[in-house]
Parts: sequence; structure tokens; C-alpha cells
Amino acid sequence: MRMFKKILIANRGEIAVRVIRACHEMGIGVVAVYSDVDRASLHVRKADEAYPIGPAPASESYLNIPKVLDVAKRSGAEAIHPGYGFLSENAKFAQACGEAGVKFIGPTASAMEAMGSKTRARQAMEKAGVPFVPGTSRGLESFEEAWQVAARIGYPIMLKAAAGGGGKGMRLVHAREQLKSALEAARSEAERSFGDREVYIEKAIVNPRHIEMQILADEHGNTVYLSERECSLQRRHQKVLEEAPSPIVDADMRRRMGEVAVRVAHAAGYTNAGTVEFLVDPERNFYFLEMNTRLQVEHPVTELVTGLDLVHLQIRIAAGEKLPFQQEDISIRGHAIECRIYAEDPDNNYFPSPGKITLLLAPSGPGIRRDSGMYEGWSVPIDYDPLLAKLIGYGTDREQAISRLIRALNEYFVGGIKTNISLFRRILRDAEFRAGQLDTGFLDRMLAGKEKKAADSAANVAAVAAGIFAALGATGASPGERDGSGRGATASLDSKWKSASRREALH
Amino acid sequence: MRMFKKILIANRGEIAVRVIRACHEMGIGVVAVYSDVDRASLHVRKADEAYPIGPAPASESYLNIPKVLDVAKRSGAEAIHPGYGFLSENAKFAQACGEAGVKFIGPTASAMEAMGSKTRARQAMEKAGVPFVPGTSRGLESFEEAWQVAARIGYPIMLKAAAGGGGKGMRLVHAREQLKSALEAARSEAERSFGDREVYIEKAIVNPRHIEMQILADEHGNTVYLSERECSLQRRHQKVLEEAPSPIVDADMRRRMGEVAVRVAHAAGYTNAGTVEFLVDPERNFYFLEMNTRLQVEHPVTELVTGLDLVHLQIRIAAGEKLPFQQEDISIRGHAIECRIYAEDPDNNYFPSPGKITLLLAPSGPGIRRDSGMYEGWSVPIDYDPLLAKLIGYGTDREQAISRLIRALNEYFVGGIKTNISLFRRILRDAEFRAGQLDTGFLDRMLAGKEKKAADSAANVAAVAAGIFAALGATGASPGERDGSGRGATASLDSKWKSASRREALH
Amino acid sequence: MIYDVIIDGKNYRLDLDHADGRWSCRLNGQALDVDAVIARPDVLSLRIANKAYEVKAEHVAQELHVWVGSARFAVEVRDPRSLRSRARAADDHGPRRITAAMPGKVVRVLAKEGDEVAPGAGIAVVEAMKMQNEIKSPKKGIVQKILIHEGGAVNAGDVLAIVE
Amino acid sequence: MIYDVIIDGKNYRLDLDHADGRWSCRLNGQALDVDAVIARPDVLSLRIANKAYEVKAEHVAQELHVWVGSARFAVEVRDPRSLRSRARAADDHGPRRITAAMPGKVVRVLAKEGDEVAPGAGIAVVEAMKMQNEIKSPKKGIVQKILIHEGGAVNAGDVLAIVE
Repeated sequence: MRMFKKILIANRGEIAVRVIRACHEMGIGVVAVYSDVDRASLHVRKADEAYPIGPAPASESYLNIPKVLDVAKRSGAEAIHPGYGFLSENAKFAQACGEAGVKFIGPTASAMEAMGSKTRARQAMEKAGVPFVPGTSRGLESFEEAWQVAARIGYPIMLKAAAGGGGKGMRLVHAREQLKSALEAARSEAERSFGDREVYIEKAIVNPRHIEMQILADEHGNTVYLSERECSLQRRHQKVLEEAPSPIVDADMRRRMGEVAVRVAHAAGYTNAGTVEFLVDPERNFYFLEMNTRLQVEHPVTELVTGLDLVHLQIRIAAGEKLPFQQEDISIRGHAIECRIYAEDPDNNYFPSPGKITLLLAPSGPGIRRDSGMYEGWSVPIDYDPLLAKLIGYGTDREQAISRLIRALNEYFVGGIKTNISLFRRILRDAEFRAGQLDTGFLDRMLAGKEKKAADSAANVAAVAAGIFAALGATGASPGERDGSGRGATASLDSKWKSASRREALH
Repeated sequence: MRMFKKILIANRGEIAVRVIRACHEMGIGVVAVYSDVDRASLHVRKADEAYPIGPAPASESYLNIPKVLDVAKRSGAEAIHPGYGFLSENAKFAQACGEAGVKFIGPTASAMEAMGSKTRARQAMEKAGVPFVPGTSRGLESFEEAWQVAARIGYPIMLKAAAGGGGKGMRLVHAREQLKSALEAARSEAERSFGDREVYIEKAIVNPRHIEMQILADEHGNTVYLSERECSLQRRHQKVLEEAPSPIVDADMRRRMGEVAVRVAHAAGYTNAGTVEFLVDPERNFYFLEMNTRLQVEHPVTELVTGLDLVHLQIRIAAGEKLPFQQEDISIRGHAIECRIYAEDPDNNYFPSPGKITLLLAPSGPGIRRDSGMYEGWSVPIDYDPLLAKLIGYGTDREQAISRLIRALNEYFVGGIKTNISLFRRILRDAEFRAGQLDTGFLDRMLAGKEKKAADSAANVAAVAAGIFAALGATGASPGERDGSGRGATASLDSKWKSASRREALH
Repeated sequence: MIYDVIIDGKNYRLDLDHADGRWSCRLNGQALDVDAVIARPDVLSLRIANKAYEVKAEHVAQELHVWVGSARFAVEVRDPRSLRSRARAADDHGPRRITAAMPGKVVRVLAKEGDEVAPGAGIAVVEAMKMQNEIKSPKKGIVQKILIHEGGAVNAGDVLAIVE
Repeated sequence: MIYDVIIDGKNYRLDLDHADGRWSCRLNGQALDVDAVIARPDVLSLRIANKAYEVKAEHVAQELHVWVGSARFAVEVRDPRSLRSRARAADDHGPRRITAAMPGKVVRVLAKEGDEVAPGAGIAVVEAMKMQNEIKSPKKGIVQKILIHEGGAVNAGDVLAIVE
């Protein structure tokens, strides 16, 4: 058993930086790869080696298996960490790594395949006695079959693409009159999105909670569960805020969910880190939804409440080490909440907002962890996911975690692009949220409500400040005289302000 | 029992920022005070109200009781948090607060007085059955008395000023021939430093460990101990790096030390947060040294291993709340280490190095807490303590805490002034340190050894980079042509580099 | 110096003077005790009668936003003595330039020069980070100019079209 | 462009060209595959033959320090074509300017103009953050000029005295 000397990270952004940190902490060299628009990205700056792998479109760079493996070979990397997204759940890639003699840090290709199709996963789980939402465990053959199944389990029902993800190919059906057109729509969307028309039925749980369980399995047959994460806060089927533990899970429920998750992992012959997702109904019944065969975006909340480092453990497991603890050694302490900081415009329906970051003030201090892929002066490219950073708050209890996060969000400032920072201030102050009353419909309901406006006295302050900025030469008295391009203008302001600042410091 | 609405923070720098954060987390308004050279300090930017209290010398501002109390009155602050240093252990100030109807967040004046004189504290502790180093519990009357006591307890002995602190008025005496001149020197230094000639004798423990125990006491008679901190790494009797737990303290020793600490607190009628310091000899016997009647610089390591927030708890206690837990609820998990980032020049015997911070790259990510009072563009004033920030690493175990800290220190860059960041890289890689073999002589011994030089290949990289900086217009080809003042040059470079950066981004 | 600061359609008349590191300030005729230090570019540590504020300035495309703590204000600063700024203010009633709020790629152009458009009519579709955004006409009028083409890239603040 | 870079007394001859965003580089005659991007002022993301480095430049007083990761190098960059830099290099053997390494207050002046001083002889005592630092003569010679007075403030890089 020998630790890797060099690991290639087949990813970008905050997760590449997070894995780089883990490698450096373990004394392992890091090979980064980057597309043309990512040359100035933080993960390239922080790596020990960095190789260009092609143009901006992911299909020609981060998703290109031969290019990634070629860099692994040239650099002498012994293992590849895929992060999340991109190639992380691609069984062919895991397979190709094995054939190229490079260790894939994640589960085996066959475990991934077992979990890759939702219908096949359901079949396997049925055998293992895992509870899941009533419905079909295989694709619907015909409209008649759909009609019969729906009648048996009762409306509302959910149509889902077998190859699905991200809400694509999903349709909620309230009554049988809607079934036919919904089935056709789901199928054609599934075809378009995944190249696979297969669609199945589940009983729809209205406004369920989405709770998931983190597991770790070594290559010697040991599997443990760590903690659950409450991930009910979603927009467009994308998670926005996650926390651990869940406000509704007690020690007994945690043990039961954890044991089911371990059973799921065993049934799939699963190794490394993975997550079993459950739907939870208002009576706290939980149903197997799917297994994510990779590190999750939201893994930090589990790290904070268990005191473990999941990426360190992923690497140790991939290097053949046994888990350094057993189930009874794992305990949960305190509460952690993660905010996903996206480049999104809250005033424009959270549409992505890439661009140049002109000013960055980052929070720190007690109970605050920041995993970030951005820096001041960096231009967020238009080509990838808008996730910029994750701000994670820890506290003795949920209330303290919330209050520390609000404090840190108030310190956080990302200038030049729009971000969803203000959204989190709103969520964290919401009375229902603070009471722990969450479900997957929460966020849409909250956003449909009215936002409180800033006080008039703050506008007075803004007016005074704007005048002072102008007087110090930071803003030309007449905006029409400013340089046409935002960039040029900002740069010239900067230098004027610098002299102003120096003048101030000297008097 | 009502929480404060507004708290005045009678301090500056990182500790003022840390207390501001706690107040904001608790929904409490913050009143900052600042001296003339601190107008641009971070604590002023982050406060809700800020009042000037006079010129740079602390005696005319931060130490000036009437001025601080005047601001409390004008602003309507209901309580004062003194931080550490300045007025934090000044019994007269605690007294004056009470008289002005403002709550002092800390122990009572009488508890402070009981602990303020080392000889009086020894007398009280003798009664309470607390173990301490053999010696006199009152000032020496004469040389003859000193000679007799020293002969009785055996050399080496330590002479100490009763009013002492910071190593002033201390003399190590190896043999009786040195006693007379050492006593005279210690007395006159004590006179000069504290206006008090009183000196006493203790048996000298050569290269002891310095381990301290954090306690919390509410105003209803409940006192608990939290965790010990190992603070053996010192230079010029100043702590440099602290950790929790101590590598040599096991559960039994922790319980015994904790119980003694609680006894000390009870004997003094102590309330709020406090720290009982012990000397520990190579056989792991521990001796009471003194009690620090305030929040310590190094409190974050205790927060990380216990999951508690000491400043929140200080404020709750001062507001009259009972401790929200009992001794058996407190547990220690993981390991935490703090590095005190000082503005000091490692190449000039760690002489203070104030000045303008031209570039600041701050670490973050898993297991890293940063409590900082600095920002890019700020000029560190020449008038106060050189502590800029604290970097605290947490890990599942000591090894992981160390490796995370090394990783974070490698990310940390403070340009424009000298800092002791490189010192910590050296300590954390030291074999003896990693083995937990620490004592108060460790650091001087390590610094007397040779430092490893950077590799030649890194010099090649530096040469190439210097050329590229020059070619991009960042550094004039001939240094003689540069602007005479460091500041002017840097500023003009900045703007040139900005254009270069933009050019780069566009190609 | 006198400035008219416009926030949310409301005008704030500001009379500012700066001498020897001290400010004198009147806001709508009322004297304020103001003390200000630029901490770093775009960051102002502001005190008004001992209340402290961290104020950030943000320049996105042509717009200036001023953040007081975490509240954002879209701000326009005019020098009432300047003809130019008055002229520009009048501009708002003439042709309207439609600008990109963020960088992206032009996926489709929906209108052509000479088209009559209603308020809210689509002008173009811009894609960024795998999401598509329809840029709409802010008013009824005639499309005077289309300054983009399908497949092209746009930057924040770029003018996409002009509606008369 | 050709530069002589001096690090630790060693000379590195650098032949650099930059065109179309690409660098060509020879270090002491040996060709290197170099790729560089300024991430932000004073921070360079440098690749040499696929090895990646974060390099920081730091200007303290008159000195340029280049940090490769966490290793610091005091660097002097000379353009061999410039007469001026050559002239300056020769300067080192003439009068020596004694400069302050950091800001502080002058507590005592220990030498006066015309004094003969030995190497290591105290010239002045400067205090910062409650600690006092004795500034020493780097060489044997005559104190030509004292440019400070007791109680005065000095900034980093300020010339305190000149020893001939």
C-alpha cells in the first residue's frame, strides 16, 4: 500500500481548488488541466503542473477522455480525481482509466453503471429490500401500461427519465387526463437531453424533503455512513443551500437511513465516497431516490459536523487503505449550512451573470469556511456552470450556524458581476426556514413573496457616499464623459482612487 | 434577563474585529473607538458606530478610561468588551464601568485584583490547595531571606516580579554566587517596569511546558473547564503558536488540571471567561502559575476543539444568563493549532515591521479559520502590537491540523511588509515539533539551527519571472530610473500591470 | 462642489467640501457631520455623525451601484453646472440603446432593422453558462439599428440594438 | 529584450520575446517553454514546460523581491544596454546610503557628520511597535551626512545617513 505521488484533477473551479488543497496537505503533487478560457483560473495558479487540453466547450476539453488520459500519461500522474460534474459519473471514463493504468478516484465502472440508470438501480434496490417510492422499476412500454400503473398507485404521479438528472424529462401529473400528453413530452425531452426515451412512473410526493446520506466504502468491504444532509432548498431542481444535520432527522431515523444507504452501497458493490438520495414525506417516511456516485458539491457540511476530510479519505481509499474508523467512531457535533454562491442576477430571474470581478471582499472568522474558485481581477468565463464559491457556516447549533452565515454574507462582496448572495440573506432570515420547515417547494414559494426594501436612511448614506466618490475623482461628475467600456473606466478610476487613498493616509 | 442592544469594544486590531463579528451574530449593535492613526483600521469599517478617542499613544486613547466611558455614555452602549491587552485586566476600569452603569464583560474588579498580584494569587491558591511551584508566596524582605529560601528549595531558582508579565523583572539563578546581583537587577527592572520592587522566588523548572486551562463561570455559581492549550512555543516570553489539546495531556490529566482550574476560579470568586496557566515538568507534574482574567489571544483553538464560541458565551454570561451546558456536556474532538501572524522581519531578528500592505492573498478552505485585522492597502501603524492576524488550522488529528496549516501558510502572502509566516512553515515541518516534543526553550533552540535554503531551480523560476514582470512594464529595466519612493513606484507599476493583465485576458 | 445624486428617481442635492482632510456636507440643505476614508479602491469607510458605514462602489457597464453594507443602490451623479449631464438626462426620451447586462453569445437575433416592436418584444437571445436569456425591447418603437449577429460574442454593456 | 537578472550575486542572462500572447525565452542560452499570465497586479501565473508556479512581486522600499511559491528572492533586473544601470552597479563602491528597513520613530542619533565609523557601528536607534532597532554602518568610513533628527519619523526606504 503506497500513497500516490501525483494526482491529475480532471476538473476546474472551486472543486479543483478544493482537491488541490487536499493533495497538497497529503504531500501529493497536483496536475491540473485547463481549457483555453481557463488559463487564468485559480486552479492553474495553485497546481504544480498544468496542461492545456483544448477549447472552451467541455466536449473538446474537460469531457474529452483521450486528452485527459494523454496528460495523465505525459505527466506521470498515478491517479485521477474527477471532482463532480464533467467525467465524474462517466463509467466509460472510469473504465478507460483502469485500462490506461491510472487509478480512478471513485467507484468502479460497474458500480457506476449499476447506479447510472434509475430504473436499473430501482431493480437492484428492490432485491436488496430498500424502500422506494411506489411505481415502475422499468421503462414504460406503452401509454396503457402507464395508465394502469398510475391508476394503481394513485395520482399525483411523477414521470421520470431513466437516464435523467437536473429535472430534464420530468413531468408531474395530477390527473389521468394529463397523462398522455405528459408522457409524450417527457419522452421527447428525455430523448433530446439524454438520447434515451426511457421513462418510468413514480408516485408523486408533493413538496417532499430531499435528504441524502453520505457513505464511505473502502476496497476491503468496509462501508460506513457519516451524516445526512438536508437538500430541500432547490431552484429549477438545482440545490441552492444544504445543511447537516437535517432539522427533522433524529438519531434513530439517522441510523435507519444510514443502514439503508449502506445496504444500497453493498448491493452495488460500491467503493469510495457516495451519496444515497432519499425523498422524505411529511410523515418522515423515506424512499430511495438515486445514488450519486461521486463527491457532492455539498460535502463540506458533512465534513464540518463529523470532523472528517472526505477528499483525504477518498484518496486514501483509492490508494488501497482501509477506513481508519468504524461506524461507532463516527459522531455528529454542531450544525453546518452551505450557501452556493452563483454568478446569477437576482433582479433578472437568477440568469447567469459571468464577467470580470472588479472587487472581492471575502468573509472569514469563527465558524466560516470558504471554498472558492474566484479571485479579484478574474473574468468568470461564459462557458461553464455559474458556481463561484461555497460559503459554509458552522455553529454549536443551527441558530448559531445561521447567524454566523448571515454575518459572513454581510461581509461578502463580489463587485463587477451579479451574484445570489442577497438570496441567502433572505432565506436565512425567513421565519419558516428558521423553524426548519423545509421542502422542495420552499424556495419558489419564498421567491413569490415580497422582498423587504432597504430603509430610506440607507439611501441618504448612499447619496452622500456617491458624492464623496465623485469628489475624490473616483466618478466623473458627468457620467457621459466616462470611458465607453466598463473596463477602461474602472481601471482609470482605480488609479485615481489610489492617489486619493494615499492622500487620505498621509494627512 | 435581557440581552444587550449595544456593546462598546474598547480595543483595536484582530480582536476588535473578532468581537464585532460575535456581536453582529447575536444581533447586537457595535460601538468602536479608535485613535487618530486607526481611522482606516478594519474595526472602524466593520462597526455600526465609531468614535475617535485621541492620539496614537495608547495612554491617550485606548488606555484612557474617562474617554472610553464618555463614548459609552454618548453612544448608549450597555456593556464594554475589553478584548485582550489595553484595559482588559485593569481592575480600576472594571470598577469604573460598574460605577458608570455599564456592564464590564469580564470578571469583577475584586476577582481581577485577587489575581493581579502574583504573590497575592499564590497566597489565595495555597489556601485552596492548588499545587504550585515551591517558593515564597510573598515578596522577599531581604537578601538573607532570598538566600535561605533558595538554599531550602534548591537551585536553579527563578526570581519574579510580583506585578510582572512579559518576562520583565525575571531572573534565572543557577548558583548562590549569582543570587545577590540577580536580585538587585530583578528589583530595579520591576521598579522601572511596574513601579513596584516586589520580587519573589520560585524553584526554576528548566525547559518546562506551558499549558493552560480555559474556564467559564457564570454569575450563578456554575463553573466549567473546557480544554487545555499547549502554549510552550514562545520567543522573548511571547507566545507564537498554540494548540489544543496538548500532545501530552490525556483524559485523566485534563480532568485533574480542569478541576484545579475550577478550584482556582472558585477561590477568586471568578466570573466570565478566564485562563489558569500551569507549568508542567518533564514528569507531567503541573504547577499553578497565574490566572489570566480575560479572553486569551489563543482562544480559537479551544473553540475549534469544543465547538463552542467563547465570545458569544462571554456576552451571555455578562448579560446574566446561566451556562447553557454542564461539565459532562463538554467534549473535545480533533486538533487545532494557531499561528500568530506578526509584522516582524525574520531576517532582522524578528524586529517589528509595520508599513503598507501592498498585496494580500489570504488562505481559506477546509479546516482553516482566519481571524484578521488587516486588509490590502492598509498601513500597519507603528504604534501598537505587531499582531496582524491569527491563522488557525483544525484537523481530525494533530497531523492533519499541521498539514492543513502548512498548506494554508503556503497560500498566505502579505506583500509590502515583513511577516513571520516563514517561521511557522519551519516550526510545523520540524521533526521534534511533529513528535510533540515541546518546551519553552524549543523555539530558541530551533532558531539557533540552520534553515534549509530554497532550491536552485526555484531561483531559475524567479529569474524568468523577474524578466517577465520587467517586460510587461511592471519593473523598469533599470531600477535606477524608478520613482524614489517605494509607494509611488508600486502605484505606477500597478496601473501598468493592470493594462498588461487586460491585454493578457483578451488574447 | 454641488452634486445632484439620483437614487430610485429621487433627487438628493449634495453640497460637499473637502479641505485639510475634513469634509463639510449638506444633504438637501441639512448639514451632516461627515468623515470619510478610502480604505482601498472602491471601498469607503464613511462616518456620518459617528454612525459607521462600509460603502462599496461598483461599476457594471455604464452603471454605478453604491452598496451601503449589503443594500445596493443604482446611483446617478450629476454635476448641475455641467451642460453635458443635463443634455444626457434629456436623452432618455429619444432613441433607446438596448445593452447586454452580462457577457454571452448571441444565439438568435429576433428582430431586424426597420421592424416595429411592442414593449417586451424579443430583440435577441443571448446565452451564457448554458442558459438562454431573451433581451426585450423596453418600449414601443422602430428598430433603428441591430449591432450584433448570430454566433457573435457580447460583453456587459455592449449595445445590442437601438429602438427609436 | 535582454535582461541580466541578479539573484544572490549570481547573474542570469535572460532573452525574452513576447508576441501574440506567446513568449519565447532563453535562460543563460537555454531555450525554455514559458507561458505567463498576470492574474492580478503583482501576481503572475507562470508555466515553464508545464510546471506551474504562482509568483508574487513585492516592492519594499528600493528592493524588488520575487516570491516563487513561498521562497523569496531578492532580485535586481538590469538592462545590459542601459548605461545608467551599469553606472549604478559601479556605485556600490562609492558612498553608501543607509536606509530604514521599516517605518518608525528616531529615538536616538548615535553618530554625527564627520565621525569615523567602523563596520557595525551604531548610527541611529529607530523604534516601532515598542521595540528599538539599532541601525548600523555597513562599512568603515566617514559619516558624510545625517538626514534625520531625534523624535522624527522615518518611512521604509528613507535614507538615514550616508557613509563615505
